[in-house]
Amino acid sequence: MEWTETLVRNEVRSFLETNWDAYKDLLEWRNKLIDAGWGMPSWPERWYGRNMPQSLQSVVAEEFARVGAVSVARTGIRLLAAETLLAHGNDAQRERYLRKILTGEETWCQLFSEPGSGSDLAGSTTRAELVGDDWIINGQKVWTTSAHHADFGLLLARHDWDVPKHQGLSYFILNFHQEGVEVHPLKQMNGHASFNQVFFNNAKIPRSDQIGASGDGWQIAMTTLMHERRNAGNIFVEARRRGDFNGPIYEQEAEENKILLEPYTWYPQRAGRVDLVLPRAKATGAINNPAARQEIAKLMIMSRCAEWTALRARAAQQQGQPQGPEGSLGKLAGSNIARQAAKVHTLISGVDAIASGEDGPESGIIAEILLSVPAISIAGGTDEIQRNIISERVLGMQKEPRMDTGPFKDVRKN
Amino acid sequence: MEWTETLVRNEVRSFLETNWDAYKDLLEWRNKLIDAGWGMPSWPERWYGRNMPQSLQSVVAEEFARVGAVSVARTGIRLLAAETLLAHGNDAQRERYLRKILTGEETWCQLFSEPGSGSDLAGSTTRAELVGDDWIINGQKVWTTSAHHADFGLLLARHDWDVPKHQGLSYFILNFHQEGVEVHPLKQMNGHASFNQVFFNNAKIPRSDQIGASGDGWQIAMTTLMHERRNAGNIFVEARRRGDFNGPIYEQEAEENKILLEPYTWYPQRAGRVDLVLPRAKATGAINNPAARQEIAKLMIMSRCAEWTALRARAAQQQGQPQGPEGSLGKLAGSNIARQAAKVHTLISGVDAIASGEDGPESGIIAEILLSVPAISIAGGTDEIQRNIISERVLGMQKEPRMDTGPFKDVRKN
Amino acid sequence: MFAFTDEQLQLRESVRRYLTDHASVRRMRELMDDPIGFDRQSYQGLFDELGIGGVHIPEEYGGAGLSYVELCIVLEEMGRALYPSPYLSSNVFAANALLLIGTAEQKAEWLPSISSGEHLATVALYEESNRSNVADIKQCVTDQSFTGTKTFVLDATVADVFIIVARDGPDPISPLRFWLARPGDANVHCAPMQSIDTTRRIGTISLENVQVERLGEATSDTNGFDRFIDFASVALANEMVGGAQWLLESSVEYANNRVQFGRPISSMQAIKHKCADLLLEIELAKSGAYRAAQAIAASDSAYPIHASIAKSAANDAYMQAAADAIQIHGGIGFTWDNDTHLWFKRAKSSQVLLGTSEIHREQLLDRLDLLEAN
Amino acid sequence: MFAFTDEQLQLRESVRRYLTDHASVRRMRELMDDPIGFDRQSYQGLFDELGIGGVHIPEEYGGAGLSYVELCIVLEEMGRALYPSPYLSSNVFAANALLLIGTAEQKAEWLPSISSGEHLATVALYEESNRSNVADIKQCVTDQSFTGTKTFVLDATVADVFIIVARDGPDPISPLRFWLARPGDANVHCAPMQSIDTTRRIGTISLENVQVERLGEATSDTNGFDRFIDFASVALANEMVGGAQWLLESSVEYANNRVQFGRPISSMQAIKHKCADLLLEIELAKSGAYRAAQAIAASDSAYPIHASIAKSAANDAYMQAAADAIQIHGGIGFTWDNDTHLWFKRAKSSQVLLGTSEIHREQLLDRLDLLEAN
Repeated sequence: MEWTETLVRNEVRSFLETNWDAYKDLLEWRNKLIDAGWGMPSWPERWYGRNMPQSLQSVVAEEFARVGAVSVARTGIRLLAAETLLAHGNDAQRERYLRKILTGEETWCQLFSEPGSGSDLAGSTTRAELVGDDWIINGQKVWTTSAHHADFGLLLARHDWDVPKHQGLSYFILNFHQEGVEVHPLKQMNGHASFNQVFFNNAKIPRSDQIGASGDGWQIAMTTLMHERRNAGNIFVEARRRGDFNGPIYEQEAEENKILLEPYTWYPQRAGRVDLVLPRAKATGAINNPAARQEIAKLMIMSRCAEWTALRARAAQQQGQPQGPEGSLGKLAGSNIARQAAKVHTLISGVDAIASGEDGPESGIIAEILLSVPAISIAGGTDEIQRNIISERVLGMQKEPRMDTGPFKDVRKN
Repeated sequence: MEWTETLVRNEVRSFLETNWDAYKDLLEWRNKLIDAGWGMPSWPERWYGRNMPQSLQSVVAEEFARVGAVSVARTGIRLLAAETLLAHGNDAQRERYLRKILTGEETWCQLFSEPGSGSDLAGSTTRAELVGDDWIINGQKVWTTSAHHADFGLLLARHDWDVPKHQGLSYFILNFHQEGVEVHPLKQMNGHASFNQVFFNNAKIPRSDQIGASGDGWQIAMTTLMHERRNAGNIFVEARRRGDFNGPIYEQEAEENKILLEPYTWYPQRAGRVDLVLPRAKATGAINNPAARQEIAKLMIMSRCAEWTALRARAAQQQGQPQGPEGSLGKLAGSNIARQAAKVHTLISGVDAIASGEDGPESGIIAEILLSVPAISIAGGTDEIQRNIISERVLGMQKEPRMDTGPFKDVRKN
Repeated sequence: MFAFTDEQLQLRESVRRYLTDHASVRRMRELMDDPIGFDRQSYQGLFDELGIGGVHIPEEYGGAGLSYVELCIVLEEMGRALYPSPYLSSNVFAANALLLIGTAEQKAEWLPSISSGEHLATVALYEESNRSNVADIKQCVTDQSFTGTKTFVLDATVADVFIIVARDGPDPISPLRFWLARPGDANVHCAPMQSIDTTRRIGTISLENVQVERLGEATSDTNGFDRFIDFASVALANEMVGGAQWLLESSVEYANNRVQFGRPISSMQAIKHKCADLLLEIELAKSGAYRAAQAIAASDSAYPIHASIAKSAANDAYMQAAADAIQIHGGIGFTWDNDTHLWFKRAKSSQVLLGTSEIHREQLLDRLDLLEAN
Repeated sequence: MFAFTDEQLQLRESVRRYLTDHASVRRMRELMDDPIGFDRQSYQGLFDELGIGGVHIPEEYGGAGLSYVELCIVLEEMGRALYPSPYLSSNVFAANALLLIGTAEQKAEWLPSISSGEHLATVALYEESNRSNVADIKQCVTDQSFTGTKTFVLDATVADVFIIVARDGPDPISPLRFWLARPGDANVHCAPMQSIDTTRRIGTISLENVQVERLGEATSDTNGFDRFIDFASVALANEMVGGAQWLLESSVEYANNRVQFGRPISSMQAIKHKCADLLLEIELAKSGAYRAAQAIAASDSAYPIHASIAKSAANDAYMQAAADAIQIHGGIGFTWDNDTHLWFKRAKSSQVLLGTSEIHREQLLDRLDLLEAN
């Protein structure tokens, strides 16, 4: 079928008119959505979708928003799991996992980073050994968001140490509900514990839960990471206000979101809270201090120009122009902005900058900014890695000599 | 003989009382000094010295200064040549060259850097081939100060391309007075031409003018460079004022210095002329501009702290304490100061900053600062090379993987 | 919005091609020693071949009737090529003064000949008192007569007509207005000034009891000067980001070819990361410059904010690019024969003309405050 | 001059050894959850074992009679070890107030017990109005009585005596003076304040109609406050450079051990160059801090200039070191269990106490001007 905007809009509208009811149970409603293919309309028809082009998704979203209809579960990294299964899983795996991802009944997390392989993801040393019909997993993952309430994890582990590092990795679905898996929260310097460490001590994975073939791990992980980058920011997609609508289903949805979004409450502070700068400068009188004015202006200039750069990238993309360098710069710009914002908040607040909790300005938000900003230039790829990527991929500069190309067992590691 | 301060002072004083005469001819006086061993008292007795410890040199200098006595020729890089000959030359070479270095009759320059080996001195590709009793030289050197009036050059050239790069170099004395050597001035972006390019087209060097053995070139060059670093700043040593004294010998000396120091007239501008900042800020009224004040203060703080750091290094050295990191930081500090000074001069001058020559502020000195500062973070080892050296030698960090360890002919080069 | 249209991309392409063909660095180096300092033939080609003499000048005055965005595209390409010509002084600054302030008669008298290249005009802003803040002008016109010396006047020695900025009367708070000094007056004397940037010529003009003609009506609003400076700053900012981009590209190319220690220096993190940071800063500055051009084109009342942002971001990005480019080139980058210094010098002249970043930052906060108050 | 003497180096060595033995990071982490926040036993050992309770306090008042240089050596080592104790508040700040301003009787009454650790004293500087510039104090003493709340008081909840800074009378330009509030007054209420830096405790003290005793004579010069702040800034700057040095060393050590992509990250230029730049900045800041301590020790009249330089340089170096150290450690550096954040937090509290760099830079130019005028 050839989808057009009008066709989509009419079909969704008629579906919602017939079926949407804010007094329905959330699970029941989502199953209906999944069966109708309106939860993930861009997915294949065989797998709960309608094979619709990505570009028409926004039409569906608009119609849902118009009547305040709740969609399938999308928060967190569950959709990365789903996209990975769609791309590389087999039908049995899709059958087993996809529906419950969308209903929200089962939650997922990503088990890639390790203490010894942070910037260098492919340097994973978590060990996978096939014993009979089970893969036996030993090792440790870290920086795992939501592992403490995850049912399943997307696991990257090494089955072969005699080949170069990218070739010896495999990709698995790990069930958290077993003895060999321990989850410990990882407390950060700002007092939050948004991440976890996950320890595997002879954890078991049935052969049927391996995705792809042995050795395909890195390539499959790239699919997951590509979707992660594409969805960056979408993690909060369902957190939008539904102020105009009422019904018990919203409470169920809010409860689900509350759990999932809890680890992310400090993320706005991590970005520096540029929005607070001018109001606070006025309230404290710092706006009249010429030295502070210079620093505030520097921040405003960086921040506005970065916003416009993002708009420029999006506009060019929408017009089908070839991608310019603007798109790859957002993360690095964000680091610079956050650092400058921390500087400015300190300058504005003076000694008040160190008062925290209820004793601190903005109920402790300023202190939380100062203690959270250091994360932004590290999380999701350090500034240094970003600069490598930008210089190589955008500017076409040369790679450094590699010291890790031989069999992985011979590569120097931590 | 065991030298003591009193002994040295008495001996010098008595020598000067008997011999010093500002109405003597400069050459005659210097030959007398050389014969007496008071020109380079730390040198061996056999070679025009008195074998005196370095630490007592200042006593000699004080006594010379007291009566305004002129010393042997020291400006430029001639003493680097002399120290290299003392350390690695043979007696015939010392006999031939040392005296005329000290009398000032023959001037020298250093032929190390090449267009293709700037940061990477050991990557020299100037070719030295032994044909009969002569080394035949082909290639090109660059950044050669004073080559246009040099009689001899210290030349680093490659005789063996089949060994690793540091091992295939040899060290020669090149006579400029021959057909195969061409000197071209190298004009800089600030309009000066302090440096030269030197081209060798079958230039000849008699075997007797090779210093050390073939393959010793790099090691000998290290001696020259070590003395260069030690003497940094001493290049102007003879340029001090002798306002209190009169006599024709001073005119002879001044003439010698004028020629030698001409290429260096813009060096103070290269360093940023911090001395001009406050006077100009007051004259222009920029001192009342709070944004300018912040930048001026930053400069003053860097500049004062850098001065004190140099003093700290010197004081610790004088007290015989182990060398701290302070000593190796001056060059990098100087770059930062110069850059900040250029920023501040621009801020103070506004549009005036671009007016040059007689139309510009301070008779064009401000414009010359802005066009000269870029050199300071490059000349004598770029900031990047400095940071490598500091991180490896002072902080004990690891070296980068090397790509140039095999036979030089197989190493990738420009 | 915010993507260039296909027509705009074509305009950029055709200007770039023209400048590649007619404004090589070799030619520019020849012109640096020339007393005139620009190539009349290639300048005339802008009008005759490219039709960009009056990009943003209405068709009724002989222009192409396009927007400030198209003008800024042209300027970005000229900045990239470091094209030496009176385009900025005459076709942009002087034309802007006429467009923003002139009466219908004045526009009709001057714009067509500026748009066609027949006349060169220039605006004289600087004098002794406003070296740092261009608005601190003290000289004045009394009884339609002006006496004084203006400095840092772009293309002073080749201009056929001057637009003098001076106060309307001796009171130091009288409004700043623009005044036409007709060519050929015996009491007008021009002289070149020595500048570090020989690809952008400046000079002094001295006037003694010269009768001048006020641009616009005596009753016209007194914000004309601010508007003129903002428009000019945006034009200059767009020229600047073009130059910054050239510096980055030439540095990357050099680093990819320059081998030290057996590897291209572009494989070294110190160089790679410097270039990545520079790309970021330049792209941000471009966004600022483009956004400001668009704001002017769209008559967005917030354009003064965007003008401050654009000039400040362009200043910092261009100077950083210039310093980094020399550093990446190493010793060779400090030599006369290498081209980097030509862009370095242009970066410096652009940085100080119409205000350093500090001025624009201070102004930005005032303007944000004003915007909020309204 | 400008090299430490052998005795001074020995002092440094013995303090470092003591702190290594008695003030481990493990112990400090325990104390972070402790309401008192410091270890009375190790603090008492400073007096009993090391004899540094009154390093710079004259022997007649129970001190060691050494100079400000020795005091600053002790503080540098405490800053390096991040030693949590009331040493800075009591043995340095409060002792300084007494030494600089107190009468002979007041010195004799308080300094011996501060030097012996018997009494803890603290100086209360901050209130609502002087968050950014510590000199903007508005509260005042009238008829020897004070009412008001002081905030950011170091070690407020453990101090036995408070030295309040307030104006001498209600006129807003009355001189700032120091006033003793005796312990045990029922109208004095202390409460801890939550701070990001739990190794440096702060609190509020509220006084209501409390009789206070003026430090020094009513006729004594009114520059006491500036002098106090300068001395305090120099002390703090020396503490800070010690902490910055620790951050650099721990970062280099981590980088040498951390392997990514088959090589230690310390072999990567991005990390190497960051550390080299940091070393430079820290060594410059050390020179500033040492020079200022020496100026005070030598009663050099230019010490206010050196104090501004020292605090500003230390602020910037310490914060840079803290940010870089976390960045070099990567994700692990952002975790609670890694020690880096403890120094980061101390860097932040040190940066804002007694003025950010902007304040000190502005002050520096005033002071240079003043020096030249004299």
